[in-house]
Amino acid sequence: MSTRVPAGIREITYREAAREGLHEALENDERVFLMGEDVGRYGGSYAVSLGFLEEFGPERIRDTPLSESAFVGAGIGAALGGMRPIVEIMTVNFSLLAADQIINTAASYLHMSGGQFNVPLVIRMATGGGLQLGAQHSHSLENLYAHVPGLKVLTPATVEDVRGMLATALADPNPVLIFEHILLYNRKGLLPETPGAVDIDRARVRREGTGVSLITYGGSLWKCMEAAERLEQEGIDAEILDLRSLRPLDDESIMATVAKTRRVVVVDEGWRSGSISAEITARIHEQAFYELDVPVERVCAAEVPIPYAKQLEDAALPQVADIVAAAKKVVSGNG
Amino acid sequence: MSTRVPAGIREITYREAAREGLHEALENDERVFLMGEDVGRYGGSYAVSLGFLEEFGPERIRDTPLSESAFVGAGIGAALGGMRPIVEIMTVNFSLLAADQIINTAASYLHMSGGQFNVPLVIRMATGGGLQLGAQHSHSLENLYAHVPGLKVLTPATVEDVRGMLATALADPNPVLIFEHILLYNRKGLLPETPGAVDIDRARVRREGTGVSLITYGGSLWKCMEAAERLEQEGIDAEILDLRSLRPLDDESIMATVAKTRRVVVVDEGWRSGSISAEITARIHEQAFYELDVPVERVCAAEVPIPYAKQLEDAALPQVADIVAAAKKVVSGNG
Amino acid sequence: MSEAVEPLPDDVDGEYALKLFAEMLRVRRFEEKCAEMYSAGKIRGFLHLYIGEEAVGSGVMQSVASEDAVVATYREHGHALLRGISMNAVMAEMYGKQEGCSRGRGGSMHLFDKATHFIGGNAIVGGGFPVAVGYALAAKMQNTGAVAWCIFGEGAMAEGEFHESLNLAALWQLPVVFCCENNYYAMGTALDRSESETHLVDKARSYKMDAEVVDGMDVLATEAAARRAAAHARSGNGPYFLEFQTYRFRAHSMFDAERYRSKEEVHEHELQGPLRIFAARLQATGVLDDDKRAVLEAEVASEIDAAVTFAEAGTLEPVSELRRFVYVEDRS
Amino acid sequence: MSEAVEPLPDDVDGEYALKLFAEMLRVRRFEEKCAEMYSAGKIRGFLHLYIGEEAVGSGVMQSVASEDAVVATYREHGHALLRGISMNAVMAEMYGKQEGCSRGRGGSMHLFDKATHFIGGNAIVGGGFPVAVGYALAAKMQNTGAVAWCIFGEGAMAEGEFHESLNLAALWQLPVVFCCENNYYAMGTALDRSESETHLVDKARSYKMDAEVVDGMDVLATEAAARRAAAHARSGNGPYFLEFQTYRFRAHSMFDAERYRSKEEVHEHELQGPLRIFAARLQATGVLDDDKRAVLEAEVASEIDAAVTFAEAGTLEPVSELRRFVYVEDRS
Ligand SMILES: Cc1ncc(C[n+]2csc(CCOP(=O)(O)OP(=O)(O)O)c2C)c(N)n1
Ligand SMILES: Cc1ncc(C[n+]2csc(CCOP(=O)(O)OP(=O)(O)O)c2C)c(N)n1
Ligand SMILES: [Mg+2]
Ligand SMILES: [Mg+2]
Repeated sequence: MSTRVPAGIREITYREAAREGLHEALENDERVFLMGEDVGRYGGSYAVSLGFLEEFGPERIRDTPLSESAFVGAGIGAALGGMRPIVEIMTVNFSLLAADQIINTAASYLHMSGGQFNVPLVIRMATGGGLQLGAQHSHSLENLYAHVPGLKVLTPATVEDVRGMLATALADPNPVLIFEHILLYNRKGLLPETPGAVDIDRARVRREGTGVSLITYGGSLWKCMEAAERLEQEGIDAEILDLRSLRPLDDESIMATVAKTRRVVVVDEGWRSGSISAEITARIHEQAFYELDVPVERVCAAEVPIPYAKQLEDAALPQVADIVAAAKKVVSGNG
Repeated sequence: MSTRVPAGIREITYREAAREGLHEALENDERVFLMGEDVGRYGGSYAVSLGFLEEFGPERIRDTPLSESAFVGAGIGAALGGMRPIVEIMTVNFSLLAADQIINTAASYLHMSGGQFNVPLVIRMATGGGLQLGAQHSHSLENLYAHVPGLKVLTPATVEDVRGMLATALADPNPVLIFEHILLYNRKGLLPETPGAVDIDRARVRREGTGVSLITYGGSLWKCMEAAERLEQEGIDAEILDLRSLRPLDDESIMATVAKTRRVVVVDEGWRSGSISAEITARIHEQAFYELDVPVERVCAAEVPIPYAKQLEDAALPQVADIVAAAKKVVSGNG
Repeated sequence: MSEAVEPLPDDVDGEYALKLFAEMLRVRRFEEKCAEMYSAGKIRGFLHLYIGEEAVGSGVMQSVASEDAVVATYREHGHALLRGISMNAVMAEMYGKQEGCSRGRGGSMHLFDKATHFIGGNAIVGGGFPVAVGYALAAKMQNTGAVAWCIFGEGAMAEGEFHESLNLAALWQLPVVFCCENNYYAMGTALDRSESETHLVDKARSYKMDAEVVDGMDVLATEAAARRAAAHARSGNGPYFLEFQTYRFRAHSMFDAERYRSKEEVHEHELQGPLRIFAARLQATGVLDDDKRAVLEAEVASEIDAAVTFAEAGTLEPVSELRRFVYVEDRS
Repeated sequence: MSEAVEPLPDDVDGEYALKLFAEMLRVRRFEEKCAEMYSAGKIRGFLHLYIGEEAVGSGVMQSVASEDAVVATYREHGHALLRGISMNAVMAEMYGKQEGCSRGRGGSMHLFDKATHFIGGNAIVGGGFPVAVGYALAAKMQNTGAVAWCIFGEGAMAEGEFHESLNLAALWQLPVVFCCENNYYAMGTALDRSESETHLVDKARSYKMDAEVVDGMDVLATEAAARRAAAHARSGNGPYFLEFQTYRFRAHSMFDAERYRSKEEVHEHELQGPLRIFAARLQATGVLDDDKRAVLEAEVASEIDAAVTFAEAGTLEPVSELRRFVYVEDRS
C-alpha cells in the first residue's frame, strides 16, 4: 500500500496516531500523565498505550481500580494541583459513572469560583457501535456532554486529528473531552510530514462538493466519504463537513457549506431525539432559513439500545445506504 | 381567594397536589412505596411527603442514606421484584450520580433482555433554577434523559398534572422520570372536582391563540402565560402549548399549533445548545418546513453554570421579557 | 500431580458429588466450544470465559431456590447454564439468534431469563449491586422468602456502587448473598493494584455483614458455603458475603494478550483446577472411573453439538422488529 | 454547668488557647449574623450554619500549611474564615457581590479562594472526595509537600465517591487528611439510619488507613489530632482519617423544621458547646475573664459590622459579565 503514499507523508492507523500523540505529550511535558483502567500493564483496552508503562513508569502511566467517579475526579484535582492529567475512560457508557464529576465539578468550577479555578483536564473515551458489543458498550452519548457549558467536546475522525487534538486539548486551560470511535482504531490514514497540534476551532471540509452537504463527525465521517463516492456515480457531488468539535460548534463553516449547496444531510451516530444533529439542524434553521429549499435530513441511530445481533445492530446504526438515500432525497427536492 | 374558585373545583398548591397524588398512590396500591433522601423524618426536601412517615410507616416511606446510585438502582431491582417504587432524587444535578443506573440499566433492560424484563419504576426529581441555589442545584438537565430510548420523561406544570401524572406513571410498565420545577411548589392552581390519572400522550394547549405559538413545558409555562398577557396588550394573540411529556414528544400537537399560527417560539429552561428546544425546532423544521414564514425562535437558559447572584441568575434564565421579545420578533416577521 | 489425593468425606453422597462434577464439566466444555465458535466468527462481540471458575457457580447454584433471583456479570455463561437456562437458548443467544435467551439482542454479556429470575448479564462492572439489593428489598417487603444472589468479580469491589449497595443491604437487613468471584485480576489489574485492603472479607465486615473466605476451587467448599449463606439470608438475618478464591485460566476476553501475568502462574493454577482436583478425588473414592468419565464427556459433547446445531438453525430476528421492546406498550 | 471545670493542661500556652477561643468566637458570631441577614433577605439561596462545630474547623486549620489545599462542603463559612479568607470577601459573597470571594457567583455554598488553595465550597455531597485525592496526587507527583484537607459530613460517607476515593488515597499513599465532621445527622437522617456500621473509623480502617476518633467539641483535642494527621501525611505515610464527633446546634439549612430531633437533645449538646466549655476552662485557668471576653466580643462585632458594611457597599456584577468565566479564553 505504501507505494500510494506521497513522499514524507506516512500512512498509519488511528490507533498508532493516538499513540504517537500520547507519546509526544508524555515526552514534552513532565506534568502530563495518563490515568485510567488498564492503561498500563494490560496495554490499554484498545491497545493505544501499549508499552508506555515500561517507558514512562507506573507513576505516569497509572492503572486505576474500577472507580470511574474517583479517578475522573482525581484528574480534576490533579489538574487543579498543577498537573496535566489525561484520564482514559474505556467506553462512553462507563462515563455515566463519572457524570457528576464531569458536569457538576469540572464544568462548573471556573464559573462558580468567579474565574479562579480552571480545570485543565483531558478525558479520552471510546465511543460508538459496530462491534456487536451490545447496549452497554455501543452508544454515542456525545451530546450529553456537548450540552454542558464549561466543557469542550472533540471528535477526531482522522489520524491527524486524533494525534494533534490531544496536544491542543492539553494546551487548553479548560476541561476537554475527546471521543474516539471504536471502529476507527484500525483504520489507516495519511499523516503529514510534520504532524503536530491542530486547531480545534474550525470544522473541516473533507470533500468539496456542490450538490449536497453531508455534515458529520467521528466514525460517521468515513461512511459519508463512502456515500459521497456512491453519490458521485449517480451524478451527485457531495461536500462533506467534518465538525471535529461538537462544543463549541463552528457555525460559520456549517452555514458556509449550507449556503454553498442549499441541500443538507446531518449524519450522527447518536440517538435522533435530543441529539447534536438536532442542534445542528436547529442552527441551520435559525441562521440559514432563507437559504434552504428543502428541509435538512437527519441520519441518526435508531432510538433503541444498540442490540447485539449483527443485522439488528446494522439496522440500528447509520449506514452508507441511509446516507445516500437521504442525500438523494434532499437533492431531488421532495423535502 | 377561594371566592374566585368555581364550585366543586379546589384551589391548591402544586406541592399539595403532588402530595395528594403520592398519598393516593400509597393508599391504592400496596406495591407502591416512596424511597429517597429525607422523604420520611425530615418530611421531604420540598415538604411534599410531610407526615407520610407517620401514616404509612418507615417501610413504605423509606429514608435512604446519601447513595443516589444505589437507591435508584434498588428502585430498579424492587420494580423487577414486583413492587412499584417511587424514587425521589432531591435535585436533578444529583441524579448524575445515578445516571449509570438510569441509562445503562433502567432504560436498557427490556430491550437487552429481548422483552423479558421491563422496569416499572417512577423517579421524581426537582429541577430548575430561580431560588439562587447556584451551579450545583439549579440546572434543567431534562434533555439528558429525554435523549434516551427506554425512558419516558414527564414535566408536569399544573396542579392537575403533578397530581395525575404520578398515577399514570405508576400504571406505566416502563421507567418514567417526573421533573418538578422548584418554583412551582408554592404556586396555586385549580384542581377539577374529581382529579385522577391524566394522559401523558398528548401536549395541551393552555391558551388558545392565533398570532404566535409559545411551545414550552414545566416551570416556563407560567412565564409564557404571563408573556401572553403582555402580548395581548400589544395586540398579539399567543397560543401556548404545554408539552407535558418530553419523551415521547407529541409531534401532532406541535405541528397543529405551528400550522395554526405559523409563528413559533420555543421556551426551554435548559441550556440552549443540545437542548430539547433544539429537537423541537428540528422537528418543526422537518415536518412543517413549508408552513413557516420565519424561523422558530428559541428562548433558553444562557450557556453558563447558573450563578448565585440574583441579577446574574435572572439574566441566565428565560424571563417573561425575553419571551415577549422573541414573540414580537417572529410576529414582526424579521426572522 | 504427584501429591496424594484425599478421597471424598464420608458424609458426601457419591451421586451428588458426581452430579456436581458433571455440571462443572458441562460448563467447561461449553466454554471451550464458545472459544472455538468465537474464532470461527460465529460468536461476536466480547466473550468472557468462565474456565477455571466452574466450582464457584456449580457450588452456589445448588442453593438457589426457584423464587430466588440471580444477578450476574458479563462472565455469566456458567451461571446461566447452571441456573437452568437451556444450553440451546444460551448458545443461540451468542449466535444472535431469535431463539436465544435474550432473543439475540443481548449476546454473551447479556443473558436473561424470566422463568428463572436470571436478571442478567450486566456489562457495567458494579451495575448489578443495586439491582440485587432492590430485588431483595422487594422480596422482604412482600415476604416471598426469595434471596437475591449477586455475583461479581473482585475488581467490582472498587466501584462506588459496591459500597452504597452493601451498606443498604446491611442497613436494611436484606436477603442478598454477595458472591465475590475473586480471580485476582480485573482485566490486567491485579488485586493488590486495585485495593488497598486485599483481605476482601474485611471490606464486607466493615458494613457489619457476615462474611467468609471460601476455596473457590473446591466445589464441596463452595457448595457448603452457599448453603450457609442461603440459610442465613432466608432466615431473615440479612445479607451474607462470600469471597470465593478462584482463578481465570483463559484471557479476560478474546482481546487480551495477557501481558500482566506469566504462563507459569497460569499453569500452576491449572494444575489445581477445579475439575482436575475433583475428578481425582472422585476417582480416589471410586465414584468416577475412565468409563464413567467417557460417558459424561459423551453426554456433554452431544448436548453441545445439539446446541450448536440448534443455534445454527436459529432465525435471525427480522430487522422490522428492531424497535420492539424499547417500551412495553400495554399498560399493566 | 454545675460539674467542676478542669483548667487547661500545663503544656498548653494560654495565649495560644485564647487565640483558638477568639477564632471560634469569630466564627460563631459571624454565623449568627449570617442567620440574621438571611432573615433580612440580604443572603439568599441555601444557608448552612457551622454553629456548634467551630472547634473542628478551628483545631484543624492550625495545621493547614500555606501550600496545602482545603476541599470543603456547603457548610464551609467557618473553614473559609479560619483558612484566612477575609470576612469582607466571605460576607460579600453571600450578598452576591462582585467583591465576594467567588465574585458573587457562588454564594454561601461555593466559597473559593485561589490564594489559600481553598478549593470550594462543594454542594454535591461527596463531590469533594475525588478532588482532594487528585490534589494530593499532584502534590505527591511534584513533591510539593502539600497536604489536601478533605472536609465532609458523616452523611457523605454513604456515597460511592467516599469509597472510591479512600481506596485510591490509601492504595497510592497520598497526602490527604480526611476530616469527617460527624454531627450525627445528614439533614434529617440520623447516623444509625444511614450507616450499618456507625463506628466510622472502622470504615476508614477497612481501607488500611490510619484513623482516630476525636472529641470535636474540644478544640485542644481537634488541634492535637490535626497535628498528628498532618505530620503523618506530610512525612509520606499516606492518608489519615479523623472522625470529629460534634453536633449541629442549628437547623440543617434555613428550610429545616427539625422534626427529626427534640429540642431537649439540642439543648443538652448546647450545654456542652465548644465555646461554652472552652471559655469556662480558660476562665478556670485565668486566661480569660469577663473584661477580656468583652474585648474579644467587641473586636469580633466590629469586624462583622465592617464586613456587613463592606458587603452592602459591594457592587452587583453587571449582567454583561454573565458569560465570562465559562471558559478561560487564553491558551496556557
Ligand atoms: C463500569 C465499567 N468499567 C469498566 C469496564 C471494563 N471492564 C470489563 S470487565 C473489567 C474487569 C472486571 O474485573 P472483575 O470485577 O474482577 O471481574 P472478572 O472479569 O475478573 O470476572 C473491566 C475493567 C466495565 N465493563 N464497566
Ligand atoms: C449528592 C447530593 N445528594 C443530596 C444532597 C442534599 N443534601 C445536602 S446536605 C445533605 C446532608 C449531608 O449531611 P452530612 O454529610 O452529614 O453533612 P452535614 O450537613 O451534616 O454537615 C443532603 C442530603 C446534596 N447536596 N448532594
Ligand atoms: Mg477478577
Ligand atoms: Mg452530618
